Amino acid sequence: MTSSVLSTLAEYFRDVFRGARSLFGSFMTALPYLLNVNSGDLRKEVTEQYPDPVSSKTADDLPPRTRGLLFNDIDRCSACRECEWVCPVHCIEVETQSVPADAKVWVSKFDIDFAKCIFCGLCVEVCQPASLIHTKQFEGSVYDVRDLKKSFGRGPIGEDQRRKWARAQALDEGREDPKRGEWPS
Amino acid sequence: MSLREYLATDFTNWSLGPYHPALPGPMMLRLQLDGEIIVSGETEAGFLHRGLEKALERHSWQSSLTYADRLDPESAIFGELAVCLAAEEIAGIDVPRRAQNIRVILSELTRISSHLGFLARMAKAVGSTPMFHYVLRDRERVLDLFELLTGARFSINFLRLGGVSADVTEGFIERVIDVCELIRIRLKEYNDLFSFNHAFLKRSSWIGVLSSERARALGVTGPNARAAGLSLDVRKSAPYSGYELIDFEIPVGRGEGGTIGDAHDRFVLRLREITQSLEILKQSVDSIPAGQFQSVKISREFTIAPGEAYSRVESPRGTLGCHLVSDGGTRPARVQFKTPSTGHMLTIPELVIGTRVEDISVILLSLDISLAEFDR
Amino acid sequence: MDTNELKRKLEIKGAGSSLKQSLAIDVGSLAHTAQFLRDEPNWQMDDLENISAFEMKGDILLTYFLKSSSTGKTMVLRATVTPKTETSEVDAVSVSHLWAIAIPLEQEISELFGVRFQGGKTRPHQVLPEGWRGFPLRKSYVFPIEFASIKHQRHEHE
Amino acid sequence: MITAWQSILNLPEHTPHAVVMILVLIISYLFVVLPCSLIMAFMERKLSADLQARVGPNRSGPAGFFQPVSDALKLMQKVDSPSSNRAEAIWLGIAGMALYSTVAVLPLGSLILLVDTDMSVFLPFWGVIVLTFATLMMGLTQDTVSGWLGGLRTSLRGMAGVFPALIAVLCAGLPAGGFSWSHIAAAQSAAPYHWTAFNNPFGAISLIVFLMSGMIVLGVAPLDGAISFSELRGGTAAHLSGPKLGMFRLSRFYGMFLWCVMAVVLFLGGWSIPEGLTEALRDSNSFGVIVLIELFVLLIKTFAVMLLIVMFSQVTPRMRVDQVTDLNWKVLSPFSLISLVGFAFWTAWLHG
Repeated sequence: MTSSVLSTLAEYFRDVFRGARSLFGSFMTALPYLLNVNSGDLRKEVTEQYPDPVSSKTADDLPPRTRGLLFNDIDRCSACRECEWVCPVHCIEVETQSVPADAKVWVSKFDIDFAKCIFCGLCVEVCQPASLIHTKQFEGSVYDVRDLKKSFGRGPIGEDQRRKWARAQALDEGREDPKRGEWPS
Repeated sequence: MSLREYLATDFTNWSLGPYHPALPGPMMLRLQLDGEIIVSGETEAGFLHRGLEKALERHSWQSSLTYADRLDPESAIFGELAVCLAAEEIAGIDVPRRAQNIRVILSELTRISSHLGFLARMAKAVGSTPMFHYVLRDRERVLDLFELLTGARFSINFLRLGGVSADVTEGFIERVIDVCELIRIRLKEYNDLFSFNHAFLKRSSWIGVLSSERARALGVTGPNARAAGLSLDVRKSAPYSGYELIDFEIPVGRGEGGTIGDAHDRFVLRLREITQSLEILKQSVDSIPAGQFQSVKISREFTIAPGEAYSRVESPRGTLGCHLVSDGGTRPARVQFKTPSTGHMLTIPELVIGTRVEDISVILLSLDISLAEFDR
Repeated sequence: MDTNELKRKLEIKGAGSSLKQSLAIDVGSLAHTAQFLRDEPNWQMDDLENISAFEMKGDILLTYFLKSSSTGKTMVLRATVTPKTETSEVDAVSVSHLWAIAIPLEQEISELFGVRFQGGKTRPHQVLPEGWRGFPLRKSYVFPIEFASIKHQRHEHE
Repeated sequence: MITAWQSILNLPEHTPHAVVMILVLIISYLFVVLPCSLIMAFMERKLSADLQARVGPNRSGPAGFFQPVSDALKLMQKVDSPSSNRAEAIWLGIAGMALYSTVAVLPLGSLILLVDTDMSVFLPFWGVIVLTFATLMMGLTQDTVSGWLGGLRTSLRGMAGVFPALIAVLCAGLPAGGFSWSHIAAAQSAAPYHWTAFNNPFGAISLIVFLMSGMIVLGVAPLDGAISFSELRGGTAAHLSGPKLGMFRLSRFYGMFLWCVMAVVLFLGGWSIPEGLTEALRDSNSFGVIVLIELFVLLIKTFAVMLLIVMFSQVTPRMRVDQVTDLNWKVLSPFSLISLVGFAFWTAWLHG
């Protein structure tokens, strides 16, 4: 009987000692954080206070391949609609208008609905003329979800554009006097 | 009403969820309590069903991978890898060595990031906020690597049929080695601060004991099964994507804190798995071969020959199986995922019986269940 | 299918890791075959890895992936059930009394494919909301315009 | 003591004693207790942030110093939760009253000893026991599971923690030969080896027991299983909001301040400053300066003790309630009894 009492007593004190030792061990591990002693950047505060550019990442600190908000350079866009087809969430809408044969394609509507976009990067990968790219911008908050639909298209063809084409075509067919409309020298 | 009826006591019915800080995700947990002791528990899920498998059937082969990486948001690459391996097996596409190596690197980095998420949740469940913040701070370094290589932090959408979508930039290899060194130092700090802390031992050892027989009977795989003593690991039993060239050993539960298969064993096992992943990363980063990173250019009319395949992948939560059927069209005919969380959810009613109300969060979070993966 | 005919068929097929060596059996004898494979000493398929279902031209194929933990061999059982109409349920045999993991797998298939497993412990709707008509994973499934008076503005892009 | 205060506040000669005491009570509450509770709240938040590699509050006031004030103001203007019934409000009031009644007994300096009876050391414990009982009843009146379990656990823990604390107080009272604050303060002079904690081998044990049992009674971080947020969402405080939640939180910090002050006075020499200094000041009857110096010495020690408690409570994970009561009955109580026996022999041997 005595051996069992002694062993339980020994176990009791060992348990108390182990508790105290691990309490002290954890305390010493956390102490350097309190005193920031010789820890270089191992133990510095890591809170990023967002709008302040010094302590938090801004657009240009992000790595080159970051998939941020999209931007389409409409002049290079050939309206091949590959991006519209491959997009998993169908958030790109492209519409073109008919133009005279030799003129460049007129992309009247190129809308990306950033409410649906999941920034997967497939459209950028598929775009041959590389006009659709990921910018490193990430601040896309708006008050009304309808404003999330950004449009990059050229809009419907205006009257003066039609007149320009008509004049260009007339020049090709020789019906037009090239000098008309210029200031007399 | 006789006195006996009047004084009769009954169990308290308490249903937790769908949102509750003690639960690993949106699920219901219907408990019968006798005071503080739990008499019986029953789970109900289905709150995160997004119809992923139906969506995969309606999209082309290219964009199906984007949906596959949303199977388990915390370890995105394993959904993609499962679908890629199955599709490549059907279509007979062979993946260049360099792409396989990049896939192994990304898998091990995701495993580390998912296990760090597990450590943070366990620390929060037990109430040690310093450990919680240290772990999340170190996970940021791993997520920076993902952003550097793929452009996104969690849903990286980086794998393509036949390889990866972009090559590894030069600075990436050095950064991976630096992060490995940093995490090795941090692991030592976690052990000093938290893993064998007496109070944490008391909260998690002998709690939620999962024996190896019950683990096998309920179809539990992955770290939870290894902590129970079964050494099941797909990377060893059916190696894929170049794992046969890497030598690493599978850590099995030793039951230092209490017994084999308790919550503390599962916690410490994941720490060992992080060290093992660091080993694998070191070997695969040193031996990355030159060469092509993608063997197939996918256009709009890309189709895969009719056929079916079943691929197994070792995800941080267990064995993830993907049964892919193709009927020769431009879209997968059927994609079915067998997720490890299915088995883990079955163990909850058994592990919860007889424990106290305060132990629920420790048991549930020690199983590392992802509800997004369970409901699909 | 009695046991010796099953034995003869098994010898020919043999177990294979890939799907090609799958053993096609009819639904009725599914539970009996599974019981046999699990308890037979030289097979010992004691681990059900996955039950997956997919629809091929109107009939639903149930695939059972078996694995034996001792010998490491894997085995695939294939059963076919054909529902009468596109929206009617169809019956199959449950194996949840052999493997516990079968319960959630069968629950999901019964809800999304409309395959009723006899003797299974499937609960009412777990994944789909109550009162949801139709089985979503069938090829013939048409998305409802609205459910419980909530409109789905899904404009189709096919 | 009364004449000293009349000269400090230059009140007319014949003001009744009661008025002077009430004035001192109000002054000590407004200028000592309230600011110290707020300072403690700020220190705990800033300290735990520093420990966790975070910046912590830095928006309101220099380095976020007025964060507790802005928290209190924010809580004041929040609407009270509709579900709280009247009984809960009553019991919360009783809990607050029990706790704040100990202000009169607070030993803040030789001149601020308003109630200096022979039993004045035990009076704060009376306040703490009523606080525990009131929290239990508040929990039981809320018909939510977290309220019930939280209330039962708080009473379980509160009642348990008081026993080793009382034994530790006995240890401190033995060498002083009496249980009034003035006796105990007189027994310990400014030099550390005269403090109760260090002038005999058992002093340190009883100090640690006293602090830990305080953490158990008041529910400080690692031992607050009763109101832990992980599964009971705050226990009895789950349904408090607005001013009630503010009062609940402030009373927790005041409880910690009270317990640290008692620990310092009982074991760490309280407000004792070198004899020569008090004599000189008393002769030139500048009592105001005495009060300030004594208060300064006392508060420095209190904040040091409180810093240690916060450090230890941040670092260890939370324990279950049954483990808290096990710790209390199986570890703290035996050790406090051993130190009581030790103190008895030591004082008998010293004075024998």
